[in-house]
Amino acid sequence: MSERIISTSAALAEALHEEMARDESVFIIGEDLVSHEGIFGQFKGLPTEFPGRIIDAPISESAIAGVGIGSALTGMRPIVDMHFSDFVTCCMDEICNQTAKIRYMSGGQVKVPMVLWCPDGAGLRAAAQHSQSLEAWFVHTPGLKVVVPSEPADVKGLIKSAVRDDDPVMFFQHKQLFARQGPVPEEPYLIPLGQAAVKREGNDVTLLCYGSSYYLCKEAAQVLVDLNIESEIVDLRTLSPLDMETVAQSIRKTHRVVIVHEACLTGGYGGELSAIIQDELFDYLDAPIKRVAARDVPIPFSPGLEDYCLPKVSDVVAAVRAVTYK
Amino acid sequence: MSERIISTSAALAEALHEEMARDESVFIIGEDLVSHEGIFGQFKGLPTEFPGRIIDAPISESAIAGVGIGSALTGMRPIVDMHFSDFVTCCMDEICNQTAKIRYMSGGQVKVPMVLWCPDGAGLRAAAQHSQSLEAWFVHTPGLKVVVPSEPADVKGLIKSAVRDDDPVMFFQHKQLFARQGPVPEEPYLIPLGQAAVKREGNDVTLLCYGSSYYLCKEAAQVLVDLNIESEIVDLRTLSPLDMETVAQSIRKTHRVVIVHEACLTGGYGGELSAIIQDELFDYLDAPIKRVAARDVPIPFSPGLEDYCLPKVSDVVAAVRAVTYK
Amino acid sequence: MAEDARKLLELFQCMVTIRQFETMAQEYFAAGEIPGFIHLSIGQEASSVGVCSCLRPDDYVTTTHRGHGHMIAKGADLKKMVAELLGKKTGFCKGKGGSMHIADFSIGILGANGVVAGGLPITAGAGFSIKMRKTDQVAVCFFGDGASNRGPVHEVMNMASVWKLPIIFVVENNQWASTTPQTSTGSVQDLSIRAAGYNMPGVLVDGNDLLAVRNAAMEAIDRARKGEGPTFIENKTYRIRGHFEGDPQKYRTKAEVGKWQKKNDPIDLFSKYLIKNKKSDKSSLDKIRKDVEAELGDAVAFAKDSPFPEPKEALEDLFANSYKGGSPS
Amino acid sequence: MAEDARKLLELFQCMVTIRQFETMAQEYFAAGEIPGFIHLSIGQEASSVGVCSCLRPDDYVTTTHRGHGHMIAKGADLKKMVAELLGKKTGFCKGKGGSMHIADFSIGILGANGVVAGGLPITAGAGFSIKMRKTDQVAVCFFGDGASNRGPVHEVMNMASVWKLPIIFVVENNQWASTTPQTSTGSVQDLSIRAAGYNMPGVLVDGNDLLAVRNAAMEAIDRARKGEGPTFIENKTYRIRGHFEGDPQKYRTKAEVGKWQKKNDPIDLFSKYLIKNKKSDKSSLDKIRKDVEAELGDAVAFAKDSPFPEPKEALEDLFANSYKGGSPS
Ligand SMILES: Cc1ncc(C[n+]2csc(CCOP(=O)(O)OP(=O)(O)O)c2C)c(N)n1
Ligand SMILES: Cc1ncc(C[n+]2csc(CCOP(=O)(O)OP(=O)(O)O)c2C)c(N)n1
Ligand SMILES: [Mg+2]
Ligand SMILES: [Mg+2]
Repeated sequence: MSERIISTSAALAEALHEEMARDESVFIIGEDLVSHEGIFGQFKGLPTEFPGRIIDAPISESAIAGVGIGSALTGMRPIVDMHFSDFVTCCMDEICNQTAKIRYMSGGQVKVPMVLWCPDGAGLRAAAQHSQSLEAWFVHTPGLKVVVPSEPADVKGLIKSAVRDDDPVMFFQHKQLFARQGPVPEEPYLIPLGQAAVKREGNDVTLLCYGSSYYLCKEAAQVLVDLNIESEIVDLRTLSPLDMETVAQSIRKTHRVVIVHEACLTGGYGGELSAIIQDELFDYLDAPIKRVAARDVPIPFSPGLEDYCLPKVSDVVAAVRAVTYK
Repeated sequence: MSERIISTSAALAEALHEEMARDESVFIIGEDLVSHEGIFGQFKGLPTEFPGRIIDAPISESAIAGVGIGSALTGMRPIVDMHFSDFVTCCMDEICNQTAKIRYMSGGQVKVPMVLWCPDGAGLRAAAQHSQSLEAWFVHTPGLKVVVPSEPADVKGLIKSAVRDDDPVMFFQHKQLFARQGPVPEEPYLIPLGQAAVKREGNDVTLLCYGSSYYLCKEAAQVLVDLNIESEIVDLRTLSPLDMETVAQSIRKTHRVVIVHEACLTGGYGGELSAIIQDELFDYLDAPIKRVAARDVPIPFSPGLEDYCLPKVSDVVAAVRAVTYK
Repeated sequence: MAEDARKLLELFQCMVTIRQFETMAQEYFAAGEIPGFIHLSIGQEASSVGVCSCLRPDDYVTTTHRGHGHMIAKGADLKKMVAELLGKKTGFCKGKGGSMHIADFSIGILGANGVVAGGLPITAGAGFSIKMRKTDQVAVCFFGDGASNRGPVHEVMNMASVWKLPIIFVVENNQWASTTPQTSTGSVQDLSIRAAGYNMPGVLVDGNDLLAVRNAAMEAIDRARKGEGPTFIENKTYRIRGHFEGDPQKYRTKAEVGKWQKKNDPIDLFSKYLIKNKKSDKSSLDKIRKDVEAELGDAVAFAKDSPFPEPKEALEDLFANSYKGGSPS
Repeated sequence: MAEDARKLLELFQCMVTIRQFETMAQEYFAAGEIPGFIHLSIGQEASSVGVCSCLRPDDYVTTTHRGHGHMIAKGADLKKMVAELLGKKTGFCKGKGGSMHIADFSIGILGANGVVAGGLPITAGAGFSIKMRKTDQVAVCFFGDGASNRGPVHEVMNMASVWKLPIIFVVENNQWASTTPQTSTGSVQDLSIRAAGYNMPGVLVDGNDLLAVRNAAMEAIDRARKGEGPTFIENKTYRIRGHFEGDPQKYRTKAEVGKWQKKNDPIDLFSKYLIKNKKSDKSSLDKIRKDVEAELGDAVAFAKDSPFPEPKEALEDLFANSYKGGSPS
């Protein structure tokens, strides 16, 4: 990896520049994209470089998602910006009953090359309707692929694969991560969907994470070193398809698992992951699989309340100590 | 239990008669309710007995759900008929961002006594958009209670509790079960939300189920007897709140678990359940927890295809044999 | 506009084909040979044919749960249609869709829909893509009076108008939405009034008058092709059959249905027109009916002889790119 | 309609209170004392006050992300408002809601909303419940020009008209939806035109003219109380501040904002009216401003002195019935 350090927003913008230059059928539609060049600066430069291919729509989520499906069915490669992931609730029929199912219902007559781009996550004091992490709903919707990258380099490689993929991809990026910096190769590259990354090697415990929880695990791993616990961090990156091989390989080595995500605990993706692991790797597990996640409440506004609800590094550390009995 | 045998539809209608007679603030709103007295006959007699309290609305799911929230906030106890559970996708914002969160966001200023009644499930050759089981989405939405009854007697006792509950309740009933008959006491009674029922005792394996999967487990249990396997059937009835005590008690006895639901496997409620169990009861488990569920595809139309996708008695038997090593 | 006789007979044949197809479907459903639910458009053929006969093969159409007529009028193969209704492997959707999800993308049918108004957002996308690709295609979406009460209709009409998308909105106001009369759930009786709220032309048409529908459609399609934006056409018609086959229809009287059937059958009206104006005669029209019967007979035979899909084929057709790391470079 | 002077001064005071409240909020946000996002309605006070001043305490209001004015005009306690914006335990929502979810059910405010148009379906329910309970309350929903493009608006307006629900739809057309001008995303410039599509009266009002708004509101409320159904009022106004505090506002010129600020400030206009018509004089109006400052000062002091909630209080207020078997008999 080259050592150029850029922000997550810049990594996304660069990838989109490459894809839009490479393929005329790629366009971006959403609300209030042009003036801000993306509310998180994630589309910097695109409106000027690709005029007419990044479009401000009326506040009409059903119609916007519909522009995605209908144009994907007729030769385009739309990227639909959901503005905040919370607003998928305003077009769930279009996403889950139409986009996800139309290829299957038609007996494979069509492809639906479409990216639903959803900035998600809490921490901005934006309260209950602007802070959700909803990836679990879509993992439970056959016909959708679900990608939740963490580091800038992952974002670049994964968004490019998502744009080129011929199936609908839900692409979640945490709002708090846009400003985060990291090394990103300057040359174009793809990271295939369905490939997890072992981002830290260790023998004592496997930390399974994605999106923002990767950074929690990374910090926790440092703390754990002082307790003589070496963690292996597996960043899933894609939830469906899930890279179970990489997950299993790590667990066969460590025999201990902690799953971390920001979505609230109950019904979150951690449950699915835990269920698969205990089923397929039952005899390898030396301790119960622990999950670290947000509290089962809507995200409250007041900083002290919100912080209390979100998973913290100390929670990860505590969970690891529990499964390693240290 | 008295031995009066009636259908699930009749049990629901009876319970609603009792509640609407008892409490003037209870009403039912949805599409095409009056003429058919419910498309599954589930509201038989109500339109004539309670004129003006069972209302045919325009095809406007957001507005219909809104009538639920807004009237619940202002003194009524609405029952909102979703027509088919698949159409929750047309009012997810109203359900998950508004109904589920408004009490919490307002710091507990209000109660939201509202039932969202959703006929769900497959088997009617109704294809991908009329056959889904979506309970897992709502288990992952803090602020909602989720009830999925199986037998007629459960339906009567649980719908009455749901109507009287001061919080929003998602109430799922499988379309295939409305005609099913069973014993239902004539006198009024309540089954508290959050109480599972042990419907068959056995020492060899715990079958966790809800809704239609209860009947699969019941049949499987008969088959398993011939293999000298005695299954304990725990019908969860309510998914949130979950009655973990009853679940744990059974597992501490059997040490083996099979979870059965009709929703597709990946991301389904079985994952959450399995994750909790392996965490809290790790040392009691003598075998991995197995899940039996629908295939991870939309529900196809052609009978042979649909049947192939749905969980079968034989799948439950196979899973039990796997966890009992028989 | 004066149509030549050959064209007029084509239109007649198309309406007859739809009628016979659905009459067949009605019988096969009653006989238990068609699984699930079917919704018939008998009595509404003039709307399907009037609009779709003005379209090119490369134009797009989104249809509804009541979409057999739209499919046939756009030129769908009867064999594959019957086969799909029977759930056969040789059907348009290999048996995965059935009547409610039937589609033929090769002729621009972007799908029937089990979700009321579900087709409208898809049409917005088709129209948008036409604009992006700078072709002169158009996109038509059919929807019902009941559907007109759903939010996506509003969003799509507004968007289509703002961006002048080449879309023709065709509401088939058959005066009933399942058990509810249009007037009990719609705040206006003539839905086309709403066009003004979107700054687009609204046209109220006798939906059972084939040539009236055709004229309105041609004008709207012409506007759309010229880049002048969307039009809202309201075809006033009537649903003769129940909402779904097997519908007890407690909500309306036989007399109400009978009135429409006798006085207002679009095929009767058009055959009378043809004969009155010497465009054809009874025997030629009967001959057409016979030919259609024969063709339909072949289609049914084909479908019945076709195999059901293998159960495990249920696992196919979900993703276009192999589920594992599916990213073509 | 002739208003007595005392009432007029009350209205003036209410507008001034909103203006001062939001100016305070602007400063406290800039100073980093208000977390999250806030959206100010400076320049739109005549709409809030004109409508809410015609309501009874038992009438309902749903508001938006830009809802401080509606709250204050309906009579909300300033102390609890400031406290909520600061995330304090003594706020209306105990710090759980903040500006975007502020609510006071005791005065009929069914909540601000973080979802654009999110309040409309709730209003449908409030109106429906009024009808069921046979009271003569009314329900008002405020929403923006951008919100008017969302589907639920259509569904609720149609339903309200069909059932003659006692609802007043008030669109505050401030000509911008975040970065997009109303004309670039709305197919009609005067949204009230759409009322005709729902068979309800539509009224276009100068939203910065307090008495004009009040007159329109009174008439609509009167209709609603009499059971004659909903009205659609469009208050044409202008957003003076950025969409949210901190908005770079690249999408519009300072000149455009300045024009409105100078020529069209609703408070200036109304004070000029009061003085011109001898309803009051400059010194009395200044006195009112001073009194409001004092009251607001107390509110701010109260809020600053208030404690933050205990972190673990985040787990309270989710359910009304104890999570375990919560079923009162
Ligand atoms: C979103 C949604 N809500 C409800 C239904 C159930 N449903 C199917 S068809 C129908 C009536 C549709 O009436 P209309 O739009 O007038 O079409 P028509 O059946 O008259 O052709 C209803 C309520 C559905 N399929 N989708
Ligand atoms: C459903 C939904 N879509 C998008 C947003 C993001 N958003 C918040 S306010 C806003 C603009 C609203 O404009 P308008 O309705 O005119 O109200 P105004 O801000 O002008 O008062 C947008 C797009 C949202 N909160 N909810
Ligand atoms: Mg109809
Ligand atoms: Mg605005």
